[in-house]
Amino acid sequence: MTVLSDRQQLSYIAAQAADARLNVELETEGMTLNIGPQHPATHGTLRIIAHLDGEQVVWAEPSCGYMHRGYEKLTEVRTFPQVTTLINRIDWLGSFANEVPFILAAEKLMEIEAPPRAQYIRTILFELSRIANVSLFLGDLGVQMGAITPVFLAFRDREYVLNLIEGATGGRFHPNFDRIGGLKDDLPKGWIDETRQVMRKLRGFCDEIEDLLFGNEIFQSRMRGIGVIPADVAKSFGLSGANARASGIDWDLRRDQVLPMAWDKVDFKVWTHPDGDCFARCWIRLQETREATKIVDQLLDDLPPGPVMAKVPRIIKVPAGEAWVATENPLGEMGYYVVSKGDLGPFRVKIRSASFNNISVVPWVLKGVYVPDIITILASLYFILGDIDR
Amino acid sequence: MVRLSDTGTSETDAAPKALPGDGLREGIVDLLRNALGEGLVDTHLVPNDDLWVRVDRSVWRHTGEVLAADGFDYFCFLSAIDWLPSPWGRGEDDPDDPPPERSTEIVQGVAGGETRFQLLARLNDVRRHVGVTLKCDLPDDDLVVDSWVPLFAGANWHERETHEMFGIGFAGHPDLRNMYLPGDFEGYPLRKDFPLLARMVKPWPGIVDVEPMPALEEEEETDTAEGDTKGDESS
Amino acid sequence: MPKVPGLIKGLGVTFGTLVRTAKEGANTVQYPHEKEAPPIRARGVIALREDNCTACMLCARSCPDWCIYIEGHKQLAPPRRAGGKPRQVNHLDRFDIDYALCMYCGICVEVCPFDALFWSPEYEYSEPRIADLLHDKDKLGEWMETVPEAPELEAGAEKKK
Amino acid sequence: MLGLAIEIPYWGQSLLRVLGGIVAVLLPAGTIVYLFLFKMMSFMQSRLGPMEAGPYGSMQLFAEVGKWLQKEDIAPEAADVRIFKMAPIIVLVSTFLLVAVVPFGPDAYFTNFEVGVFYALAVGSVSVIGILIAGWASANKYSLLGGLRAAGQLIAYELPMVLAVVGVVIQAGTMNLQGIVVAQNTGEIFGFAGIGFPFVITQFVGFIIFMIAVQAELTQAPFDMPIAESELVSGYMTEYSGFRFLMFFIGEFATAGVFAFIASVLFLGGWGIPFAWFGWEGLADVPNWMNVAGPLIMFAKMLLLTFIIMWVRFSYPRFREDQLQTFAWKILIPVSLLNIAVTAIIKVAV
Repeated sequence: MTVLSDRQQLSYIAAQAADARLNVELETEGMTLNIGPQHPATHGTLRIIAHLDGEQVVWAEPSCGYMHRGYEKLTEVRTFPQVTTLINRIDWLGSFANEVPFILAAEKLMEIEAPPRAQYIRTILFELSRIANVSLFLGDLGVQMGAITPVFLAFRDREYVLNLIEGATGGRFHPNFDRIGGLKDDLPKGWIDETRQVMRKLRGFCDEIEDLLFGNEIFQSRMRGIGVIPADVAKSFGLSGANARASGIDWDLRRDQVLPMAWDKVDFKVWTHPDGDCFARCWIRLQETREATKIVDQLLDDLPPGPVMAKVPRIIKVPAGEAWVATENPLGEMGYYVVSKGDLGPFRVKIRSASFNNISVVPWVLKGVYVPDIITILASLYFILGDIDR
Repeated sequence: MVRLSDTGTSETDAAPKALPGDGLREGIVDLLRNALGEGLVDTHLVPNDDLWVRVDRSVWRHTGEVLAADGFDYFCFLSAIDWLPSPWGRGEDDPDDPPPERSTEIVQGVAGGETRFQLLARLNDVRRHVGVTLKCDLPDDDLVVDSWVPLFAGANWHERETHEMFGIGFAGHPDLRNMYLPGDFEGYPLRKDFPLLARMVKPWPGIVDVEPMPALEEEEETDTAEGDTKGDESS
Repeated sequence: MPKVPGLIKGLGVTFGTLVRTAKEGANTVQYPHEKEAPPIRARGVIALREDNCTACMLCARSCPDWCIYIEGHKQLAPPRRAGGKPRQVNHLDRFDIDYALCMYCGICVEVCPFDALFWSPEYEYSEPRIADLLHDKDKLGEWMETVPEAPELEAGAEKKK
Repeated sequence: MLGLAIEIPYWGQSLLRVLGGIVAVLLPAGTIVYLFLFKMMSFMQSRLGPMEAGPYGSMQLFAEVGKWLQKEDIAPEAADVRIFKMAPIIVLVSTFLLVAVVPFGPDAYFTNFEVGVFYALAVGSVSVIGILIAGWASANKYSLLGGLRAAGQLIAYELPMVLAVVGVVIQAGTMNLQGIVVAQNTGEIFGFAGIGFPFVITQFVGFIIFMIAVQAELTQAPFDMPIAESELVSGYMTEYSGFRFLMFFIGEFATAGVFAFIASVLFLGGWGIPFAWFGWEGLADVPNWMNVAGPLIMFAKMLLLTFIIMWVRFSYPRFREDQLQTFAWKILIPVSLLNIAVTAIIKVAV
């Protein structure tokens, strides 16, 4: 790959040259370390084959497919309403967010639009699933770095968000709440007040995590300057979401495209960071969680009254056509290229999941780092295995 | 208390930029037409929404180069479409019945096409906030196209996946091993003629119908919809 | 104000949590002894009101996982009005849901035109043997007791017809 | 110098010492595990920890031990079985060796050794051998990396620990731990003898360095790279299960307790109370009841110190291996050398 001639690789080559003199005398040889598929740090079953020289990585390659479920094939034998429940399971931590781009693509083909109240509730639930997803990331980050407490705090506060999602949709992890033309149901009574309280708690959680983890000097010394991904590399690998924004790419699909969602009606900041290292990626996510709580609060303030379902036929047949809709999911750009032939089900769905692209940078970024940094970098890139393998 | 977030390590231009209009996408089409000439086969433009461009196989890599030079340096995805209608349907056929007649006519979608397999890729311009979907026809007897890996490093995995799932070759790709499936797996799962076994191993529960009344069997084959009578009563 | 070192702040967070847990109690519950009630809408298990079911097969056909098995036959029922002709109705012989396959998507409950299927928030029905997760119509009928009333809707919502 | 009220024959003394040693190792270990690992950690994570076995889960540890003892003693096929099985014993033995010189009261000690400090620091590093051979003999790459990391780390932190203690030795003028206790409790600060003269006051830098080094010696976060469950699964312990894992486990927490004992002897005045309170002149005046009260005082001080050790452990993420070495060689060792120099100058000058 041409983009490899970067300072990171140069520094590795220099280190190799320095070691070479030693190696001649000591006759050392490399060691291949299999990290995964069963390993505490791989969230699921990603396997990283790392060739080590001492504790330094010579090359590393992820091996996927331990959780390949063939969703693109499965969608072809399902009807449009049946697909929503399936794609919940791609990124299982931010599952509501997975439904939205698919439903939007189908709506685009049918040329209908959800009523405003449905758009608002969709956006609220979308941001809630972002909070649920990223707050777990913030806690899990601690575990990857050896701090055991943050993950419990994260689970504690994510629970509130999951309760909200379950209270509204009925599904804790797999809401299946989105319908073509709107939502399955309106919000239950008391939900809005509860959500406001939870958002306040979540902001407290963000402060706690910042004090406990991000401000910690050990944490910073582990994160800063590690796993630097420059902007041009990030773009050529198609990194998205916080990973791209941490490299200074100011690109957020919530702001930068027109969608029938409510993001254009709220005021929020898209954070970017010039460094592109592990710390930048994690810090961007922390800030995004804070922004998400603010977005939810604003949307709750001006939630319009009205129906949550547009008029759609009972049996949904999507007219022939092709549509691409991508949204800014918790993990990054998640898009569906839906090809319909006027049938009950889609003809072909290409699922562009964020983690697949985000993790494809791993062989590049892991060159020359130490074994502990493998874990840090993987944690900061933040992948969900279901999102890689689909 | 001073928070990290207050230290302002972030720099951003938060103001949303003006959304791209027609002129922008038409400009892209013009640019491609000038650069590719005959290589540009067809385009489809939905104003203020999206742009499809179908190019010839011979200029596939060149298209990428031209677009990358024009700011489309964000690689989104690369995949393929098999336009053959599935010979298996949704797997809901009754195994006892004779197999139903299904159309085998290949009808391509947006921006047309001539072959069964079409390459599908998307590039974004993150500054102008515009994307373009590229398509490319691949003849059945020679499913090979130039690799994009020298242009976009991210194409590496996507081309591996496409190779594995559709059997499309990529000339110049460094390493076309399988990503998901075992190395000795036979067949290309995302091709339409590859059966989905989960839908083959057991018959669809929906095939079963309510058994008609023995006495009235010859009288009429009742439809499921006529079961409504009882429902009306109870509701 | 000088910046407090992050190391000290971190210790403060854990100690603060320690004190809060000691004073206000933990955020966890001691599961078998005390249980958290799931929200009303929680999709725990599907309950069947057998009287309403007409064996129309809609749910079995719309199930993405093919996990609903229905068998039925037609029979004569007493006439609606005195002196009328006996009606032909569908009688349900078998209604099985295989919870080992079920994805809890709720499509069956939604498509049911006769209000025969309901969600119950009950969740404690795990089984040591996978075959026992196939609930037949009697067991599905038992869940009917646990089905709650649908919750009231938030202000601004449009009433369902 | 046995001034006990009752005469005990030599075999009886030996038996008592063995029993006492076992109690002195296992009791702190059990207390630390229950109090800090089970309860304090859980509370810091807003949960309750084990609650089922016994009141407030107090019998949980016995349940765990019972579970471990029942497990099969497995060794990997490619392991060097004899050495593999030996490793946990070596680790545990080093803990028992350590506790041998800790004084718990005027007469409540196992041995009164003139070079007690020297001995303690020496046997403290025996566990490195156990860990290294555990890592090597497991025939597992994670174990190997963990073992090597542990060896590098323990050797690197042995030095600051020794150097931190040298300040105390200079000030006390003896290497006998009993002597150090007496020196602290008979001392006075500018003529005020109300709190004795615990060396933590003058040797605060040494105390901090000693505690950091203890943290590293115990391979507790932020220095737990040899175990590093997110990188190396469990480091050198990866392949161990059953009672051999139990030995590592006891070794880990018992060593924490013993190091806390030693730290309290060196810096916090050990078992003693300021002798001025009761007008005792020297060790000979201390009455017999201190043989009972002394261990309790020691235990309280040990709990205080292990609380800090565990608190840090549950709050911090871990360093990287090279950062750890940098920290030891470039910060801790120069600082502790400076501390020795300053202490020595003041000692000579005063």
